[in-house]
Amino acid sequence: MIWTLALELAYWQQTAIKLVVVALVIPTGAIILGYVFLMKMMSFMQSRLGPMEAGPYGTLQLLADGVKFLQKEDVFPRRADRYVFALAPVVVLMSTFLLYVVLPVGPDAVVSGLDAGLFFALAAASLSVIGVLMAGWGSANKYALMGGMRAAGQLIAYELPLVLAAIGVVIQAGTLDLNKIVLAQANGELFGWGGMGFPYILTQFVGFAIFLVAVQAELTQPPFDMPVAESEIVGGYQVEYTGFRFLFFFMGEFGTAFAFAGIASVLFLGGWYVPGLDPTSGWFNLIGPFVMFIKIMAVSALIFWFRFTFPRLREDQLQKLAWKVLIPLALLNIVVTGVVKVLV
Amino acid sequence: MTVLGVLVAQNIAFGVIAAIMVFAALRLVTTRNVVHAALFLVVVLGGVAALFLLMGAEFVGITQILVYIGAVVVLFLFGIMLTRTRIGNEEGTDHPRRLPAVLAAALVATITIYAVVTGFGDAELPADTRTTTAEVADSIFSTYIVPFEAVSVLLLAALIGAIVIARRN
Amino acid sequence: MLLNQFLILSAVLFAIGVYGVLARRNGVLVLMSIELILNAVNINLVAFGSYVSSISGEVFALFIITVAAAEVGVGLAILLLLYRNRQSVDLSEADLMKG
Amino acid sequence: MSLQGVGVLAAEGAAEIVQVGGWFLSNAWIIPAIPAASFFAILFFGKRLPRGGSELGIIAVGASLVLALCTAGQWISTVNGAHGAAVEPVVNRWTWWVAGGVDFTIGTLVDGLAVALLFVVTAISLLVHVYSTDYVAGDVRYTHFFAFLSLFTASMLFFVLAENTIQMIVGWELVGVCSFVLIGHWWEEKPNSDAALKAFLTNRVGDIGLLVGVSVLFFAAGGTFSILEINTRALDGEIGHTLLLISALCLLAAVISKSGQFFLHTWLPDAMAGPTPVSALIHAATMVVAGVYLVARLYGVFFEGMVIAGSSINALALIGGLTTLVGASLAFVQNDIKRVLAYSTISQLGYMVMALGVGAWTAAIFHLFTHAFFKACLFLGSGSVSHAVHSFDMKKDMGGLRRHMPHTYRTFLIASLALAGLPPLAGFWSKDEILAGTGGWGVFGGTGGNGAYTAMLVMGMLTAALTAAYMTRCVYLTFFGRYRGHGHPHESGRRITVPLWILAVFAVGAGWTNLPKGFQIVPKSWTEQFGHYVEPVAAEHFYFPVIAHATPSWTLAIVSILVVLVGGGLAFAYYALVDRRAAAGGSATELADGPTSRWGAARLGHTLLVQKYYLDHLYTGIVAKGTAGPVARGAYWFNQHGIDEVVNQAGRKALAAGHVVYDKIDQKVIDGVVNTTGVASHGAGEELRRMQTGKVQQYAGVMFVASVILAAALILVL
Repeated sequence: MIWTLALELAYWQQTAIKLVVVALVIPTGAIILGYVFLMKMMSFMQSRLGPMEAGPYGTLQLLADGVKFLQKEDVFPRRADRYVFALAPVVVLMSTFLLYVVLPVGPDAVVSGLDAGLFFALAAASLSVIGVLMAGWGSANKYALMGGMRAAGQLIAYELPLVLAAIGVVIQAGTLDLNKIVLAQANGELFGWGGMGFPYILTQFVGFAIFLVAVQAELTQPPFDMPVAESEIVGGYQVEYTGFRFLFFFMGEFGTAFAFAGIASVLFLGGWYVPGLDPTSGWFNLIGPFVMFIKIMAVSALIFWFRFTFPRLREDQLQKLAWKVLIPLALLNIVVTGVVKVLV
Repeated sequence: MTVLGVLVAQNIAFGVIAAIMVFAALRLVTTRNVVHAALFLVVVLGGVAALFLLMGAEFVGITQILVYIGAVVVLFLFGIMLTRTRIGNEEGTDHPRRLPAVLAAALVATITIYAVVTGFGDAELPADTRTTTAEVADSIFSTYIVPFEAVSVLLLAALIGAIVIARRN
Repeated sequence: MLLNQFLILSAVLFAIGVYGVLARRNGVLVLMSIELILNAVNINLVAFGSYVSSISGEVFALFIITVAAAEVGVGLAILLLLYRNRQSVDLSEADLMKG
Repeated sequence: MSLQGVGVLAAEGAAEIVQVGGWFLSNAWIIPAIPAASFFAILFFGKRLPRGGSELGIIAVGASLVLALCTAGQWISTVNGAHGAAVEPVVNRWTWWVAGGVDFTIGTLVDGLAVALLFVVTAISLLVHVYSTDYVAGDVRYTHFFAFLSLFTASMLFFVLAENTIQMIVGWELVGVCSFVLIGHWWEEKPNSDAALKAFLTNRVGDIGLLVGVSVLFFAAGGTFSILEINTRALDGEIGHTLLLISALCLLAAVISKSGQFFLHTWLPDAMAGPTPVSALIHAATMVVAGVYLVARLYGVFFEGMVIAGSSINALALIGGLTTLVGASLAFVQNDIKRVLAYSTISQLGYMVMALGVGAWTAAIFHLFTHAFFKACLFLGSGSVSHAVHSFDMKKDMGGLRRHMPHTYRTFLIASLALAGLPPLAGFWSKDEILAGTGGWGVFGGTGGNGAYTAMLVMGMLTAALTAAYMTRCVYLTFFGRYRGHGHPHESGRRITVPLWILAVFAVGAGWTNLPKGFQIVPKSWTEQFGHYVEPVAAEHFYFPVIAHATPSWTLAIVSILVVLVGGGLAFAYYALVDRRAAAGGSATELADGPTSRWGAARLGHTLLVQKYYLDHLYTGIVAKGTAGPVARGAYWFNQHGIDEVVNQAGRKALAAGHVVYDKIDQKVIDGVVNTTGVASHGAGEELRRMQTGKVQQYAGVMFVASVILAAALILVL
């Protein structure tokens, strides 16, 4: 056996480290978002009291919740399809995990810099539909099935505007590689002045708006939360889930929100780049994550602001919004971007 | 990573993926639970995507995930759940007499495997066959522009056809 | 990697798909088996493309994926219509063309 | 004889090829671009304009006409400057897209032929536009109508200017679509939408031929779609004769369907369901000549592929000749004035195709040119009549209109005489040139031509007599005798009569552009002007073949005039006689059916003609229904009616025979044998039909196993 041992080990080490980082980022992101936005921002916005007991200012509340979930009994409905029921949350969470594989937080700080990174992210996001359908069907519950079908219809309908909104950026940058998109923005010039790069939100504001609305729907949160609407179908596809399986859904939802906020900041806000610095500098591998974190929090604030302020739409209004407003708008955006790109 | 010029890691990966795929494919055609069949199809399709990545066809692999798993299987699940929602095994998924089918399949397998074994022997795939998205795009939009347009028209026709067929009244 | 390991795997999948197409009575399951066959062909295309270092194999695989999506759409629409008319997707009952 | 002709021309043929340019010639793309722009403008803004968008269409087509005239002027001065040398067509091409290493270009090809067609299309389109503002005034889809007139004009001009065969296909399909839309303009009535569908579907048959032919030519010519290159290579002998023949035959299929040639002509009379201006523009003057134009454009292919030089018959000439006769004879039994004209169009298109088939290229294009004017005039005239009497039925609702509609009557008469071919009207010159071009006259002492196409000459002569007769019938029924309709017909307005008069002037004058060479009455510089500017001069490695020109003959001209006079005179005398008898107390319906109601043989012929030679029955009854039912059902039908019927019949016949011999031979033996045979055969039929299970998967299984066995055979053998 002629192993090139050192390299081989480094390869596995590298992979292992990356996996651990990704595995850590999701719970961390979920906890931060859940705490900052769900607990605190919502209580301020809706004038309610947030949890204050566990830890100073209630900082440990989510940890306490997590421990509570893990302690609960793992319940299977009697007539449920056990394998499908059990696998569904894993599939959803896996889809979330895959999103982080291509999300760059620095010039080299990316798990796998795929050539078609953005495409991969969108493909990975589409996997969660399977998990949701599995959950809805496997629970052997009418509400769950209805919720699952609603969710699947919604996810498919809003995947199109999501992809189409991103295509405007792709046309402008001329690449699907997320890191190259960041670099294209870093090296861009604003009216001939290269001082702060060229974040694509300046030209792709329509795309950005569509992207945010579509993300909102992809996350099945208000105002697009019909799949889990408690007052209509008592929790939808999540109704039969308890304990750590429910925690998986929870983590999946907030992890996906975190990841989509990250992708949005890469596509529209210049990613890990800070104006005024050399984008090729190795320092960005260190400060990039923090820059990204700030931008992700900013985008998340927007996403959750919508969540806390808009009332729920009706099912038909939801489909109408996607097919009659967002998709035509996104197509128009693509056409205009393409024409301008060719002309300029 | 290479033993006597053979890529070990890739071969192990291939073995694992192939085993999973064959198992899932067999279950797909034998299970009597339609939803399980669709989920086994997901496994097979995912395996195919992994094989594409293994052969360096990154873009096709990702397309496989996006279109097949993200759309086609979801369509299947939708179809199943719209038509019947029973959990568990169903009656009448298979023909009572399966021997002719087994024979036909065996015949197909024999002749194709015989053909590829005698035809290609131990031909090696090139070690680095990674293709970039840009190459695929260049090829589609120059050499294959006419088939591309034809496919787009076909998709439109299928879209209209599906709506017309499935529409009530 | 050998070219043949891909080709043989593809042949096996193809044969399994053929079995599924012939032995299944449920229309949805038959459609799934057809997908299996198409994917076996796709593996072949990409493998050959990579063997001769040509991009054409991948391009054709992309076309087949597209065509398969169209095929499933129309196929499922037909099955839905069948189900609506006969409350069943059993293909052995759909024999109006019997002579 | 033909060899001699070739020799003479080769000596005349210029060695050098002159290259030219000019603003109008190289920017001809603007001509179709203007109506195309007007199509979109009318579509989007037409309804808001004070005149519903018609003004946009008229302005656009008018601008195109002006440009076409300028282009023609520039072309004429260019040819004058070349002093008899071959003039290179003006080609401008841009790369449209690149696929598979082949450049797909888009561009314009301007030569004499294109210029002539540009003028015809824009001029007639403009007149039809003006005419339509009155004719379809108040229609619900007025704007829509004008939008599609614009689109049609643009498509036809695009087709005419096509630089390569792909563009020709695009233009070909576009005019087909416009024709479909406009035939079905009043689609609320079932016959109209049926007619539109019929036209469309019949044309699809030929379109397949066009696609296949163009593809074959592409590969045969070494991977080029360029019309000039294909022609040049065909003429240089770089493409094998068999390939040329195959592609020429495929293209001929397209010609047959689009130009209403025999056995696919049935859609054209039905297309009269569309508004009359549409019939005038699309189904008389322009679109239906697309097939003729296609042949003329790719003449190298046809000339070599069909061996036009020096033979006495070929597919092109035969189809054309048959069409002239079929069209002319069918025109006799129509009561609908537009249908008479439609069959007449078929017949005249047959003339053109026949002329191309016998090598009289210039005569064909010249006839196309003159025919466009007088046939458009006739159609618009019939529209004017129907506007007045609210019907198209000559027998029931017309008659004696010459007193009520003097302008329509005069123009219609002029155009009819032109169509019948009386000198000095346009139709005479072009028809005579075709007759001379057949070379069949050689048998009777004339000279020239590419071969002795005597059969074509006979067909042409017969048709000339028939044409005169049916046009006399048509004019007589419409304008002479007494008025049989209701109400008081009155002359149409200015916007209808002015275009009619303009067209009538052309119906007289268009023929003078190409007076025959030996015509001693006029100065020599007046003769053959059309041919001089339109027909390319052949040269080495050029796109146009060396054609042997026939010598015009006074004798032929006189004979053809006599034929026309006899045909027309007989018809007129007959109708005048019947009319007088009808005035004396007979019924008006006896008018046309006079002889047929008395003579059995004539009645048979009449029925055959009324049923249009049963072609429609053939198509709908056998071809369409045969293909519509799936093969399995066909097999089942055969099973039930074929096998079973034979068995049953056999049984029954035998049974009957048994009864006849019942008294003489032992009844039981015979019966037993007969019944056993019957039962056995019946059982065999039952067994056979069991193969048709209708189960898809069994079919699939058979398919898989069969293909595996085939593959195995291939692998093991090879």
